[in-house]
Amino acid sequence: MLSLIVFLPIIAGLIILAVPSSQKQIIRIVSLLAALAQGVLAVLIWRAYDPSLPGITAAPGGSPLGSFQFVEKVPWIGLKLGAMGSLNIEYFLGVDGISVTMIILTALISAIGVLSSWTIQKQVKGYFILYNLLASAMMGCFVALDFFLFYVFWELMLLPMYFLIGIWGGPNREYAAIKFFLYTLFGSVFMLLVMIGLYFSVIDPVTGNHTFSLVAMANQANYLQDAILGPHNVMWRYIAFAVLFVGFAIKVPMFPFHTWLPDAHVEAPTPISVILAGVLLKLGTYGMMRINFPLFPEVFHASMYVIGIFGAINIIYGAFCALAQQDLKKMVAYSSISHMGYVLLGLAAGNSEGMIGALYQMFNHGTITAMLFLLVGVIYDRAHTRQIDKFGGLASYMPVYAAIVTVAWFASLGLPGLSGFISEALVFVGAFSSITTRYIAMVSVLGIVFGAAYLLWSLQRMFLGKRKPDAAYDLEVGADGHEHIHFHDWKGKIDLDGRELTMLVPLVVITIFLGIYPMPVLGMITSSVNKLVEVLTPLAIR
Amino acid sequence: MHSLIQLSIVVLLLPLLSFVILIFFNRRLPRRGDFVGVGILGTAFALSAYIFWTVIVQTYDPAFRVAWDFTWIDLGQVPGIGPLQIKMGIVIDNLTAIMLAMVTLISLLVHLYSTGYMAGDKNYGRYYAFLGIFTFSMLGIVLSDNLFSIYIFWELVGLSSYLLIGFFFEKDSAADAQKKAFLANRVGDIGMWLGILILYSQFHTFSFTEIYANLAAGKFAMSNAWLTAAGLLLFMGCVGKSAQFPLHIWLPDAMEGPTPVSALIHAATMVAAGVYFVARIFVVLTPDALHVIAFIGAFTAFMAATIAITQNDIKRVLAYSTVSQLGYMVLGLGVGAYSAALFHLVTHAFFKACLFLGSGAIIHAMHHEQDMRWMGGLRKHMPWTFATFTLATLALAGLPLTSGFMSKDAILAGAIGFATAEGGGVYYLIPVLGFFSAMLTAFYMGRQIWLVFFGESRTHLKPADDHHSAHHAHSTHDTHNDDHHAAHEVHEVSWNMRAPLVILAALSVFFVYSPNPLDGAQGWFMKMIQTPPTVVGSYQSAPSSEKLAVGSQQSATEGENSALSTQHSALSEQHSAPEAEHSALSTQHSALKESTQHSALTNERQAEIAHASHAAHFPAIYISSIMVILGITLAGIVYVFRIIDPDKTAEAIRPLYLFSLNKWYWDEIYDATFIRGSMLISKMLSWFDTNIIDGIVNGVALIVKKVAFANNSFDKYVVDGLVNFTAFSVNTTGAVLRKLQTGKVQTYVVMLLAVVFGYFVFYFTRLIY
Amino acid sequence: MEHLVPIGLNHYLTISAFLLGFGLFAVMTRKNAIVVLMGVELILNAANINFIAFSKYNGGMGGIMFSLFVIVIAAAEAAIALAIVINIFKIFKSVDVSSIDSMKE
Amino acid sequence: MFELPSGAEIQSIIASLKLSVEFFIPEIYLSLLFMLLIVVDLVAKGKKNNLLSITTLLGLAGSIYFIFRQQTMPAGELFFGMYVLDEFAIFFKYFFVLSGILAVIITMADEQFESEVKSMGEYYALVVAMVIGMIMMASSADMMMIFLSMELVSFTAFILTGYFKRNPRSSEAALKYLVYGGVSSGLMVYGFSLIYGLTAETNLINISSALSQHGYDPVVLILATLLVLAGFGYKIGAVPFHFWAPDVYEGAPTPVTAYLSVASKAAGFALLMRFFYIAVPHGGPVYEDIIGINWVSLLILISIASMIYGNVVALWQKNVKRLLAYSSIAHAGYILLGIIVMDAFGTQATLLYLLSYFLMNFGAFYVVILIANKTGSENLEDYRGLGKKMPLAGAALTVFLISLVGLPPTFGFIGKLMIFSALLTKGSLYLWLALIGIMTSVISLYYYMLIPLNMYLRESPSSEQKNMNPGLLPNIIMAALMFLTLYFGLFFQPLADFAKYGSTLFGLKLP
Repeated sequence: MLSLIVFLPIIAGLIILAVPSSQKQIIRIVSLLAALAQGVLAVLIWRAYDPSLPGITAAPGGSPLGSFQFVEKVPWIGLKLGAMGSLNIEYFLGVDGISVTMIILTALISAIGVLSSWTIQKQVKGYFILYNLLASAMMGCFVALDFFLFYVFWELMLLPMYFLIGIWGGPNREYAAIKFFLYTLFGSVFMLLVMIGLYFSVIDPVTGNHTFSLVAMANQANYLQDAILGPHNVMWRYIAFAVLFVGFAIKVPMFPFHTWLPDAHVEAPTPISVILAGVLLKLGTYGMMRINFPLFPEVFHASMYVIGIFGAINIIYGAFCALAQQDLKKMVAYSSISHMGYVLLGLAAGNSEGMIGALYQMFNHGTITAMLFLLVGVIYDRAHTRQIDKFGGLASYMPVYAAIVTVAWFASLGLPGLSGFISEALVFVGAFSSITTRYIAMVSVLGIVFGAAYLLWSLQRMFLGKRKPDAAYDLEVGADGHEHIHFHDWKGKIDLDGRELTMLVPLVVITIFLGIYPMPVLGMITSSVNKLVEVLTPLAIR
Repeated sequence: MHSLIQLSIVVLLLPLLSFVILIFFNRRLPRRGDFVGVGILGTAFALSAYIFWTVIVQTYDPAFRVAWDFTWIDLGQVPGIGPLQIKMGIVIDNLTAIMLAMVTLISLLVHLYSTGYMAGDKNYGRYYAFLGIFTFSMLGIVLSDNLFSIYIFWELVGLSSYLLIGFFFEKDSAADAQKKAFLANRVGDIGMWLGILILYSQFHTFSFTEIYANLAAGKFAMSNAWLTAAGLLLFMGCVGKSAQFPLHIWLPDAMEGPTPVSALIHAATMVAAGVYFVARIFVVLTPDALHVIAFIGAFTAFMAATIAITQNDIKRVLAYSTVSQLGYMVLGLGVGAYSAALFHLVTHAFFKACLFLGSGAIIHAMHHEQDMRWMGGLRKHMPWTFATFTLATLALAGLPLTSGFMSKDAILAGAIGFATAEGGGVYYLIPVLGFFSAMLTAFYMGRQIWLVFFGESRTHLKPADDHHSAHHAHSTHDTHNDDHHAAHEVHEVSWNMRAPLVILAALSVFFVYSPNPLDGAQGWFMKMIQTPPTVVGSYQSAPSSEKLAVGSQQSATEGENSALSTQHSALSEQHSAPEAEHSALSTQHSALKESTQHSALTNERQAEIAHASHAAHFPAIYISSIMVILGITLAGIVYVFRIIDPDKTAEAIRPLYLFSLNKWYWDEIYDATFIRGSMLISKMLSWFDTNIIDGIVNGVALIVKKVAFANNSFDKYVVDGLVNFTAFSVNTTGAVLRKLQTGKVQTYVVMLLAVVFGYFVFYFTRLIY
Repeated sequence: MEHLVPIGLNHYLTISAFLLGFGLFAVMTRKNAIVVLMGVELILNAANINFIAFSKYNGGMGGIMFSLFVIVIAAAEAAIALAIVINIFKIFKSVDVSSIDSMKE
Repeated sequence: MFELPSGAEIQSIIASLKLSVEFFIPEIYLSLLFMLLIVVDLVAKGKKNNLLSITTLLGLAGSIYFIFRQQTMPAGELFFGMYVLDEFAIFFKYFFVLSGILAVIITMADEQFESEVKSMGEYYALVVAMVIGMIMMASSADMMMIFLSMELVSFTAFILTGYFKRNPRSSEAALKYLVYGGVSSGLMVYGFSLIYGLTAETNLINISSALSQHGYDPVVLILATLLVLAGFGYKIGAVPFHFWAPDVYEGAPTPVTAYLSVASKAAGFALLMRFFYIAVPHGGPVYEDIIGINWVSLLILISIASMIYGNVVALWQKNVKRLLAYSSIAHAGYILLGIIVMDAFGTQATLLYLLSYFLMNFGAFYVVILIANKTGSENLEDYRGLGKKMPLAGAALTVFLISLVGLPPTFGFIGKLMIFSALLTKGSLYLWLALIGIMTSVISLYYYMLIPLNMYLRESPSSEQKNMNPGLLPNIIMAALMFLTLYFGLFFQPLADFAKYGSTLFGLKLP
């Protein structure tokens, strides 16, 4: 099941490899089918998932797999290493509440990404092969429970992303692509050392060998007392935690490691921006929840305050930067920096409300930001510019577009009734309830106002009022006497066309539904997050 | 589930239904589906009228209360807390019933009125949809039984007000106004949100009853300052919504919206929601918090009144008078005149709605002329409007025999009582400001009446270009009255706009509320709405009473552990099984009663204030009546008999005049400080982001470009932040090291030997020493 | 002849050290490729002297064997070297080692 | 002065020689192949048909059989301790034969030979000779054998480097190689002579025991070992003994470059391990630290220098071959990291890394050759837009480069993983080394990615549509190499086990 959902896109990629590159439509359809099949599988997993099982780690007495579901565990590599015992790597997939939501999100976003890639005309074959590779890698990261496997998938994402930005990107794409690549690689290579260190510090309770299994690693009882990352080796544990955290924080991206994001977004084609903002950023925080925190609970507990401060900086700093942007896409990029700050804040709270809020925020930010980038892409396709000042009064001429933009924008500024609000509210509730992050939360609340400020301001400048004199479009009075809008060299429908609606409407529906009734998602994650919180709370406090 | 609850749910959802229908199908429906909106609101009103009847008239019980809730978000077994849910619920008590009826009634009337006023607008259907969602959210606030859902609906009314203010979004002024309104509200909301968080972080619940019960039981772990802070932060929500100083700036601009909207949202209901919310949380407000609230209310009332005097736009005058009246209500709550404040809320809602709709009628008749200077002599042309408008004006000014008289005097009496109870001194400032504002109110309303209805028409006096631009301004958004642009004769509005005026005017007369025109306290309203016992008595902040409070608290907690436990079991059981709610409710009441025992201190204070205000009843009547008459006559003197020339006076006191005309320069101040400030910061930060973070050393990037002569041009790009620095150092080291590769084999040999020899020497020395 | 010091191991070693020095000096300083290669030969011969001397004083045939092989190798190397140098001369019309640096950095 | 051996002694000598010969079959076989090739060349009159190359391929392939038969034989010394047959040697025999085969294959693919030289004549013979030499390097246990085999390799390498007689760069490379190689091997021999003087032994094991039994003069031993290290360092091309490498790699025919950068480097490492594990041990449970010098610190220094220097200077290269030359210097540094650990796991990691390096470096050079065939250039600028014109080559090259960087899921990642794991098994002792390795590999990403960047992200200036398809066979080989690089990146068990098998020297297992 999980293997299938992970490797479906790669299979599709191989099929595409066989298709002659002239058959663009077939290529697109193949990858669309793969994405849809992935979606179906995701739904099946969602239906079959038992929310009562927490996962996270194995209970001391219980099964070594922990209460993970859809587990696939196959020995992969087993080397004898002389005096060092043996090197055991397992093909170990599993799902718990933290990953199941992310699986659904990934399937959804990659399907929408394929639809949005329909307009790509340059080297379609190569594009979709890389796209499918990327999709597989992302999905793999979310289901891998073996650190080695996770690392492989994690690194596997970089190269396709590099090319997708670098080949199909905007004018400044080389810069953005290599920047993305170097930044993220810089973050992840050190993860490699920590991974090895952890391997030699952890013993699989069943086999007695060292293991890469995250399930075993998440249980402090399995650590050798004075191994390099054993409980006695406090300093190295702190360093390892910091290294991992930076590695993941670069993906999040957390201030001050965020500068790759605006460039990457501005240069990347729309579908890649959607994937990047919708899924890749989540990998950072997912990694924190899956690996960084549960493996070093005491360090996490010691550094909650710092993480919270960084979260607050992200929130407010991102909002301020967004306020100053002229390029709409850059504004959205900074807005997602700001929104990922909420996730960090919620994680820093270290209590259930905060963590559930953070995870839910990851999901919602995925859907909402995907929507935002799609909408930016829509207007960019038509006007070939993203300068906010080049528009004005669009609401009169593109009512449907304006309506959906309004929903998306308000979802992004956390309006009640839309999903973003609940997650942000939970994050604040959690952050305020924990003594550690109380004052940080009180500061971060400002983010709500500034978030509203930049979103409403851009909304007003682009959609309200009248056409600006230097706008990127003309007005012409149509036959019916009403004014119509006319974009230069744009032949298609002025307002949203069918394809764009099929991409956007599901997201809108999800956003509204989950804003009114969040339990379908929250119900799946609560038990896991509660378990995680329990694991993270040191025995002293527990 | 109690039948009333079911009814109220229907009432709540009906407007939402209207919204959904109209937003999607208005273009397919005949008349853009306005009848859907009106019909649905009619039904909603009928139902809420029934609720009102059952609650107020039939069960004539001040303590009436039914509640119901369900688990909205289940957070499961939270470590350290146990099972944790976020509940949504509905509570119906007298206040709710009254608000329910009021909101639906005014909303219905506005719907009806709009069929005339907005007819033919190109977004007519969308307009009704927005009205629907507004009504829905407003009812949500009224019905909520917990802070969280109130916050949700709070934001939603903010949204709908945003949408409706910006209904003519093609006007830049409207777009600005809607943004301003939303942001100002947001500022208030974050305060409110923090207040909610403070309470939640203590009790892990949002429900009023549970929070109050816990507070009463003295479970509030943080310091008392936090409790006061919580109260004030919650009050910030009211400051935002009810346009209290310092967040009052948005309300006057909100008049950019269609006039019926101003009547519904920005006069009668939404802005009053702030007051309603403060009433809901009244019991958690510590005396300190109450003092602050009282002063803010008094100041707002006074400031707004002074501004209203000089405004020329008919709607702006009303807007500032609204701010001022809201100030009265807040003042009332602050001084503890709980029921009086709410009484004023209701009465004000009716007559102010009447006034706005009347002004709407005038504007409609005057072809969207809003400047009073160019009106006059409308009395003859629009008798109905004149009559209703005048009646409402009298009520607003607070002349006897009107509803406004009773409510306002109750508040002022409360203020006096409060001042005496608090031992006079600075506290007398509050009643004084109150009375003075009463006079100002009478004055500017008189001015308005005289300017609009009496004298001769001054339409022709209007400068031509101004005139034309006015036409242009609205011709962009109102295409519907282009046809009778040419004809300039003013005529009475049609029945569907007249009827609401009449109904609302009728509701501004005293006997609706009380048999005795001089004393609202004898009316059903103030009997039904009674000051709830505070639950924060044991958290006295005055150091003198601290020990006593703590002592009483401890005794209380010791004495009542059993009671509390029962109460909690009852609570939990209620959540588990809604049908057991009545028993639960009774226990909650008992809990509240217990709380009154050990929070005796504050309740004594309340009683004292109540007594003093009762004593101050008649003085208040006399003073205010005098003030009002004074104001009206003054207005008459100035604007009718022209004994004092207003322009000359204005010249005489020019600075004051300008100060008032420019609204105390608040907008300018805010623009200079907050708005420009934050824009500046954002500019700075984004510069910082692009130039500092994104290239930790700009100079470095520069050098690298220089160094990278041998590298291809793209090299200079890979220069970024930390990566940047590495790239730089790496590149330079590379640039140096590669020079070693001279291409001459002999130098290679030399270096080889040098290395060997050097290492040898190194070890040699290490061996020797 | 009693005043003559008997020749001992150190003399041989000194000589070989000198040879090594000369060889390296030649390699490093001479411009002519042929001379450079002679320098290399000197280095090898320095080693030879060491081997033989050591095997004389420490016993064992290994040193002598080694030196024989070194001589052979040196011969082979010389052959190859000359071939290459001749080829160089064909192309560059010179055997100046220091001038042949087209590939660098 | 030495008395001649008696008849009986001679008998026994002959008997033991006979015995030894049985363990010497692969070398003999390859020597025969070498002669055969010369004969064939004479017969074929240097005509440019594939007769020679095919013969070489088959011959080398055949040798695998004999090597395989040796796996069953007991480990032991031959020829009076001159020569040794152990798993370590067998591993390298496979390694060198395979690299010889690949060298021949990519030579066949390189069209530059047709333009540069009339006949392939002795080329293949020399390749085979070099294989022999390297095999003997890997299995020689006596300083004399070491010297002989190393010179054999060097001389053949000189000739192969200068094989394009009319090409100035090739000749220049040959000269530089010659001089530098001559000097460093001369120094090495001098070092050998000193060691001989200290111990009166030439056999490594005897040296070790002699050193441990009767003391020695540390100064002399240091000098000797440094000189020896100069010889080895020159073979493995590690800083600061690397100076010949860039020029030679750039000037030599590309197949030769590939061959040198992989095979002779590996041979050097084989020697290095033998010498530093056995002759002058550094410590550890089996070999007590018999001298007050920690050779590891020396090696550490070299490896750090190589990693940093190679990667940093590579940033500046415009010529792909030269870029790969510097990267091979850097990789010498990575491999040294494995040797520094000096235990079974370290050796295993080293050997595995050598295998991965073998695969990806040959692959990279192969693609470079194929591209050079079409574009006639090895400059970075001329790679622009090739990704579209030669999709498979582009993809393959990208994979090889990613593998050289050490990113999953490629074999190169496994190599680095094992090396770093080996370092970290020593706790935090070598952690900083691992850090340097990581950092430098991040740097390396940048210059490696320059090549795909030019191939894919840049448009080629000239838009002429000449056929860029390298042909079926090369495509297949390329695809195979790419597939192997990826496959072993995911399923490296067999190779890792093989490396484990090869990590025992002289039949005695390292701790």
